[in-house]
Amino acid sequence: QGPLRADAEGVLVFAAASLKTALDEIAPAFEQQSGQEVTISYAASSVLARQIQLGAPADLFISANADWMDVLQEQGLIDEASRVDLLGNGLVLIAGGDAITIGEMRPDVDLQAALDGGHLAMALVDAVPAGIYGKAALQSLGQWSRVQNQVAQTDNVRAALALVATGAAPLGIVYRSDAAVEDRVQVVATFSPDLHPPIIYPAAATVPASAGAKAFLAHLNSEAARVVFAEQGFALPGG
Amino acid sequence: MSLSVRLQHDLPDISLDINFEAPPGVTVLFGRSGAGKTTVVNAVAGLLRPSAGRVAIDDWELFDTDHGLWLPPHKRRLGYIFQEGRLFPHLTVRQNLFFGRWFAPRRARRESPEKVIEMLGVGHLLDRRPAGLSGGEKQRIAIGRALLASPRLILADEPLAALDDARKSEILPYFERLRDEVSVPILYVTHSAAEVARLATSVVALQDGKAVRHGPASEVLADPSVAPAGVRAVGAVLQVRVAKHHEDGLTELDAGGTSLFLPRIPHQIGASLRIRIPAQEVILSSKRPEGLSALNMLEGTVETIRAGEGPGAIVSIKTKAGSVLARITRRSVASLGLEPGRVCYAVIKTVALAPQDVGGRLGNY
Amino acid sequence: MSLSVRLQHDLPDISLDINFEAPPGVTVLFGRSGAGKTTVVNAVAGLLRPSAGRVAIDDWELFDTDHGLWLPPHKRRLGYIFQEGRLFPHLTVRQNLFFGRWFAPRRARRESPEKVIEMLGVGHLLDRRPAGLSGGEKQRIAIGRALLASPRLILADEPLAALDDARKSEILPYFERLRDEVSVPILYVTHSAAEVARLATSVVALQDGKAVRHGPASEVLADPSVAPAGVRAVGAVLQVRVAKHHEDGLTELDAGGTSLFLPRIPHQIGASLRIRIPAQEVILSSKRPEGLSALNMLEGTVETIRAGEGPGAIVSIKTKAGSVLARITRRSVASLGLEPGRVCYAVIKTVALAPQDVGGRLGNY
Amino acid sequence: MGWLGPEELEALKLSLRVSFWATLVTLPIGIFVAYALARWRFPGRQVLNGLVHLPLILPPVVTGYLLLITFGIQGPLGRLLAEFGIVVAFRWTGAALAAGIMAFPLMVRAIRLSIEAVDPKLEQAGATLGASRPLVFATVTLPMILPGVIAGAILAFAKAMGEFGATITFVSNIPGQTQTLPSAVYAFLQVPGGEAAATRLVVISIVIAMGALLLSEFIGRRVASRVAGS
Amino acid sequence: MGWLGPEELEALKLSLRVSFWATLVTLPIGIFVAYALARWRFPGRQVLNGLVHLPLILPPVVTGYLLLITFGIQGPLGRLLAEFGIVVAFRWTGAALAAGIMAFPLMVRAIRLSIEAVDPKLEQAGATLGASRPLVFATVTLPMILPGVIAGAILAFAKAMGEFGATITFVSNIPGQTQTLPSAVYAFLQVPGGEAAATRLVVISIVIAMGALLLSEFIGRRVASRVAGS
Ligand SMILES: Nc1ncnc2c1ncn2[C@@H]1O[C@H](COP(=O)(O)OP(=O)(O)OP(=O)(O)O)[C@@H](O)[C@H]1O
Ligand SMILES: Nc1ncnc2c1ncn2[C@@H]1O[C@H](COP(=O)(O)OP(=O)(O)OP(=O)(O)O)[C@@H](O)[C@H]1O
Ligand SMILES: [Mg+2]
Ligand SMILES: [Mg+2]
Repeated sequence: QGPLRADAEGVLVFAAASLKTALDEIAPAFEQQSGQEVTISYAASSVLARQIQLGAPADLFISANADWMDVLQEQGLIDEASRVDLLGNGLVLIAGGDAITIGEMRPDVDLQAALDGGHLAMALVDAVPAGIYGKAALQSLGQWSRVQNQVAQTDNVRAALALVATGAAPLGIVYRSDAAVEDRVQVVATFSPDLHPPIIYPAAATVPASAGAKAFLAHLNSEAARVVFAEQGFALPGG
Repeated sequence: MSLSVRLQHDLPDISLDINFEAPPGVTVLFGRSGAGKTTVVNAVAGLLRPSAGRVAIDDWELFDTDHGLWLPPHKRRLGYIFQEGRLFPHLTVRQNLFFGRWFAPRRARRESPEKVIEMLGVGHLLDRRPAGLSGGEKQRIAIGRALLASPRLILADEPLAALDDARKSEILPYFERLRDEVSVPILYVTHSAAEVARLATSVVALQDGKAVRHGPASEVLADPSVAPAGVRAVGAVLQVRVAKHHEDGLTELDAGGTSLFLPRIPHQIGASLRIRIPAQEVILSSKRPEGLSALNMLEGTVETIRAGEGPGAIVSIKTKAGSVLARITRRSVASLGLEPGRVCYAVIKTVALAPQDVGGRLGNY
Repeated sequence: MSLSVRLQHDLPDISLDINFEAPPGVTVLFGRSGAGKTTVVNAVAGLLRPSAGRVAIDDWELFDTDHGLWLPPHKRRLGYIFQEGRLFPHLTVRQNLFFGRWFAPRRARRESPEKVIEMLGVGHLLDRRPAGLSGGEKQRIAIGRALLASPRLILADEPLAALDDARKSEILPYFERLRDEVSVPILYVTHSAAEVARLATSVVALQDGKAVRHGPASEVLADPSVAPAGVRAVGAVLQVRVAKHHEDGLTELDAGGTSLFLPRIPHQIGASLRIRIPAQEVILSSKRPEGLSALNMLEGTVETIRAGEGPGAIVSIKTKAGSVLARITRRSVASLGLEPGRVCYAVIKTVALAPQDVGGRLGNY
Repeated sequence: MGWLGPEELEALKLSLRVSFWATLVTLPIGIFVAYALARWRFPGRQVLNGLVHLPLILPPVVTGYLLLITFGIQGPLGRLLAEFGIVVAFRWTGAALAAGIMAFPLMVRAIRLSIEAVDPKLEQAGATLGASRPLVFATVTLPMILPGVIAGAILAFAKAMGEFGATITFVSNIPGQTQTLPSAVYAFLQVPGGEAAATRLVVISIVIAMGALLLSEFIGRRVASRVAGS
Repeated sequence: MGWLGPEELEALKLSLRVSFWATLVTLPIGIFVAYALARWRFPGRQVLNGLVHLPLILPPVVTGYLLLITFGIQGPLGRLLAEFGIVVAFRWTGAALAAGIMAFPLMVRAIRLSIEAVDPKLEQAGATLGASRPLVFATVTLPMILPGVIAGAILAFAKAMGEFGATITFVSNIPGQTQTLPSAVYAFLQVPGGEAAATRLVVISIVIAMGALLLSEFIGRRVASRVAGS
C-alpha cells in the first residue's frame, strides 16, 4: 500500500530541498513525541507544486517561495487557514577563500571591479527564487545592468554556491542559510531585506491533509524547531 | 506420390515459365547457373511467391494463385536441403537434427531418428556444434534434419556444389539411400551430369527460365542436343545386374547378357544397378580388338552418328546391353568407315568408370 | 627469384615442420584438407607468426625468428590471392584493382594496369561493385588486384576451389599467363592434380604439416605412392610442341618425334606445351592396334609395374615422347603378359584429354 | 555496508528493485519493438522509431513531466491503469516506469542491431522445417540474438540505476517509496555539507553499474562464442 | 520562427552550435576509442570501457560537478587547457564539452558495434596489399563502418541537443554563452505558467532531434547499401 492516502498514521511532507538538513534534524523529535511517522520528499518547489497540482498525496507543503504556494491556494489545493510564513532568509554576497568583509551591500561597491572579469554565480535570475530575489536586489542597488552579462546562472542556489566554493566563480549571491554551512566560502556582504521582495518559506497543509499534518506544522513553529532553523541560518518570521 | 508444378514469375533478368509433372522418385532440375532452378525450388518451398502458378503433391495443393490459395512455408511439410547447409549455429548437431521433428505432427513422424543417424553416420557428432564440422559432415546433418522433419517432399538445392570431389562421393550414397529406402519424392537441383545419372528418376532440363526437356534420366542425358552441361556430360545409362565379385578385385556385371567388368563395387550379387558410361570414355573398333588392356567390349550396330560443331561426333551403338554412346573424332568416323547399320565394338576401360558414375539400386523407373 | 621457406609452428591439432626451397616459377603446395597449406601461406604473408622459421625471397628476408626479424604484412610486397576473393565490397572494381597499386612504391610499379585489365578481360566491369559479380569475375579481379600491387611474390590459396568446373577452366589460363608473361614467383595452393599438372614448376606435397615430397611437377605427379589426391590423380606430364592445326578441328602435337592428336587448342604452331595424360585414360595393347577410333598410339617398353591394393596397377611405359603412365587392372596385366622390358602400345583417345589437362607454354623447368 | 545509514540502504535497495523490474518488464517489449523496427516494414515505422528515441533526446525533466501528466493520478493512462488496480503515481512502480522508459532506447538499439545481424536465411530454414513465425523467433532468432539482448538489458539496468530527472519529476522523492539512489544524491547535494554522503552514494552506484557492464561484456562474449559454435 | 523570442532564438542557435561541435570534435575520438575497444586487447581495456559508459550511468549533475572540478578555472585540466589559451569554463565551448561527454557513450557503442561487424579478413587483405595499419583503417575499415559512424554521430547530436543537467552544473546558464534550449526549458518550468513557453521549445528540439534521427536512418541505409554493393 502506497502513500495514496491521507490517513491518520504518518505525515507526508513535500519540502523545498534547501530545508533538508534542518527538517531531517527536527522530524525525529516530533515522531517520538507524537508517534506519527514523518516522511519528507525533498525536491525543487516547482516540481513539488506541480505534483500537488496533479494529485500528489502530500499532507504538508513547504515551499521556497510564495509564488507556487499562491498558485496552489488559488486552485484550492491547500488549506488556506493553515498557511503560515514559516521561515525567512536573507541574501548574501559570498566569495571563496579569504576575502574582506564589507558588511552591508551598498550601491557604491564596485561589484564589477570585484569580479575582475570573473562571473557572479546566482540561481536562474528569472526562474529560481534565490535568483529572482538577487536580481531584484541588484536592480535596487543600480548594479544589475553593470554585472548582468557576467552572471552565471545555475539551476538551483546550491549549484551557485558550488561555483564559488570550487573557485569557478569569484563571487556569488546565495541565501544566508547556504553560506552559513559551507566552509570554503565567506560572506563578503549582506543584502538589506528591503532591496528585494520578502524571502519567505510559506508552509500549508493540503486540502485532504492527515490529522498529523497540522500537528507537525505546529511542531515546526515550536521553540526547539526554531533553534534548529536558526542554527542553519534561516530567519524566523517576526524574529 | 507425384509432384505437379506450374509457375510463372518475372525476375529482373529472366522470366520463369515452367510446367512439369514429376513422377515418384528423384526429379532432377538440371541447368546452368542462372537458369532459374533455385527460384523454382523456393517457390515450391513457399519462400518466394510467384506471380502465377500452382504446386501440388498428388492432390494436396501447396498453392494455387487462381484460387488464392497459399500455404505458408511452415505448413508445407517439406524437407529443404539448402546449398549452403544453413545449419543453426546455436544448436548442437542433435538439436539441429531434431529441429523439424519438434514441429512435425506426431502421427506424421515416420523416420526413426536412430535409423537416420545411422544411415548418415553422424552418431559421433551429436553433441558438437555445426561450426566445428567439415563441409561433408555439415551437409549430412542438413540432410538428416530435412529427413527427420518427416516431409512429404524433399527439396535439395545443389546440396553437393560447395563440396570438393572427395566430399561429394562421400555424400552421394546418402541420397541414393534416400531415394531407395525412403519413399518420399525428391526434387533435386544440380548441374552435374554425374549426379543426374546417378540419382535421377526423371530430369527437367531448365534453360533461361523454361523447361526445355523433360523425361527419364536415360533419355535426357543421352541427347547431345540438350547436354546442358556441355558435350562432356553426354553419356549412356545402362541397366545392369551384379553377377559376380571376382577375387582379383573386379565386379562382373550382367548387362542384357553381356559381361561388364568394374573395380569392386559394394553391392550384393543380384542387385539391380545403373551405370553411366560417359561417351568420351568409349573407344570404337571396327573389328573385335585383341591384346587390349580394356576388359569391356560390347558388340553392336551403329544407330546414329551426330556430328557436332567441333572435331567430334557422337555415335550411338545399339548393343545387347542397351544403347551406348561414344564420342570420337570425325576423322575416326571416316577412317573406321562408320555408318548406320555397321557392326562395331565399343571398348570401355574397366578403371575409367568412376565410382560416382555407378548408381545404387534402380528406382521405380 | 627463388623462395626459401623454413617453418615450425604448433597448432592445436597438428604441428607444422616445413623446409623447402622453391625455384623460380610456380611452386604448388599440394595436399589434403587440413595438411597445413593455408598456415604456410599465412606465415609467408605475415598474417600468422610461426614459433620459429625463416622466409626469404632470394636473400631478402621476410622474417627470421633466429634474428628477431619480422616484417609486417604491408612491407612484404606480396600479392595474396585468397580462396574467397576478399574483394573490398565498398570499392568499385577499378578501386579494388588499384588498391595495392596506391601503396606500392612508385618505382616498383611494374605491371601496366591496361595490360592486366586486358589480360584478365575485366575492362567492362571497372565501374561495378564486387557484390554484383559472378564467382569467376570476382576471382579474376582478385588476381588483378594482387598483380597490380607489383608484388615480389604471388600467393594463391586455392583460388579456384570455390568455383564450378566451367569457372575453373575460365580462370586457369590467367594463371598460366601469369606464370609465362609475368616473371614473379608464385606459391600456389591446391588439392587438384589437374591444376598441379597444368601450372606447377615444382611441387611441395604436404601431409600432416610435413613436406613429404618435393620436386618437379612431372616427378611428383607420376609417383603413385605420393598421389595425395588419390589414385585417380596419377598421370604423366609430357612436353610437346604444336605441330599443325588440321582442318577437321584437330591439333597435331609433336611429342619427341611421335604425333599426338587433340581437339583444337588455341596455341600457335611451334608453341611449347605440356599435357597431362591421366593414367586411367590410357589403354595398353600388346600389339599395334588396328581399326580403333583412338588416334593416339605411342609405342614403348614397359618400365615398371606397380600393383596397388585394389584391382588396379600402374604401368609405366617408356616412349619416345617420355614416360607414360597407364592404370589398368591386374587381370589385364596378366592377360597381356606385361613385364618390364616388353614392348607395348599406349592408346589414348583424342577426346579423352580434357581441355584443363592441356597446359600453356612450359615454364623454366 | 555498515557505513550506509538506514535511509541510504533503503535507497540502494529501492534502486536495485526499481532497476530490476524496469529492465525485466521492458525487456519483452524492447525485443518486440526492436524486432518490428529491424524486420517489418509498416506505415508509422519511423514514427515508432522516433518515439522510442524520444526519452534519449528530451531533457529528463520534460519526460518526467509528460509522465506525470499521462500516468499521474489524474492522467488518462494513470486512471486507466488504476481501473485495473495498478497505481504508479508516487509508488516505486512509477519510479520503475520512469526508469524503464528512460532506458528503453538504449535497450532497443542494442537488440535491434543484433537482430539485424541474424541471417534471415536461417529463419527461412526454420520455417521450411515446420516452425511458424513465433516458433521460428523462439527457436532461431531469439537464441541467436541473446548476446545483444543481454547487453541491452544490462545497459538498461545500468541506465535505470542512474536515472534521476524523470523519476523525481514524476514520482517525487519519497523515502522508502520513490527515493532512489540518484534522488538521495540530489537531496544531499541540495544542502550544505551533503557532498560526503552524496559521494558515498555515487561510488556505490558506479560500482554496481560498472559491475553490471563488465558482467554484460563477459556474458555477451560467452554466449556469442556459444552461439557461433566453439 | 516568428513565434520565438530573440532570447529563445539565441538559445536555439547556441544549442545547434554546441551540439554540432560536440559531435564533430568527439567523433574522431569516439572512432578511435571504439576501434580500441573492438579490436585491441590491452590491460585496462575494461577500465576504459567503464569510463566511456560512466556518463550514461551517473546522474548528470554528478558528471557536471566532476567536470567543474576538473575542467573549471581552478581545475587541473582547466588550468592546463588555459595554458594553451583554451578556456571552457562558462563558455559555449564548455557546454560543448559537457554535451560531448554525455553523448560519448552512445556514439562509441554505435561505432563499436559496426567495427565488430567488419570482417578482419578484409583488413588483412588490405595489409597484404601494402597498406599500413592506419592506411588499412582509412581505406577499408572506415568506409565500411560509415553507416555506424553516421548513426553514432547523429545519435550523439540528438543527445547533445537534449543535454541539460551536466551542462548547467558545469558552465551554468549565461544567455548567449551557455544558455542552451534545455536550460531555457528548465527555466520556464520553474515558474508558474511557464508551461506554454516550455512546450514551444520542447517541440522545437523534438523536431530537430527527430529530423536528425530520420536523416541518420536514411543516410545509414543508403551508405550501407552502397557499401554492401548494389
Ligand atoms: N530476388 C531476386 N532478384 C533479382 N533477380 C533474381 C532474384 N532471384 C534470382 N534472380 C535472378 O534470376 C535468375 C535465376 O536465378 P536462380 O537463383 O533461380 O538460378 P539458379 O538456376 O538457381 O542458378 P545457380 O545454379 O547459380 O544457383 C538469375 O539470373 C538471378 O540473377
Ligand atoms: N588458428 C587456428 N587455430 C587452431 N587450429 C588451426 C588454426 N588454423 C589452422 N588450424 C588447424 O591446422 C590445420 C591446418 O590448417 P590449414 O588451414 O593450414 O589447412 P589447409 O591445408 O589449408 O586445409 P584446406 O585445404 O582445408 O584449406 C587444420 O587441422 C586446422 O584445423
Ligand atoms: Mg541456385
Ligand atoms: Mg586452406
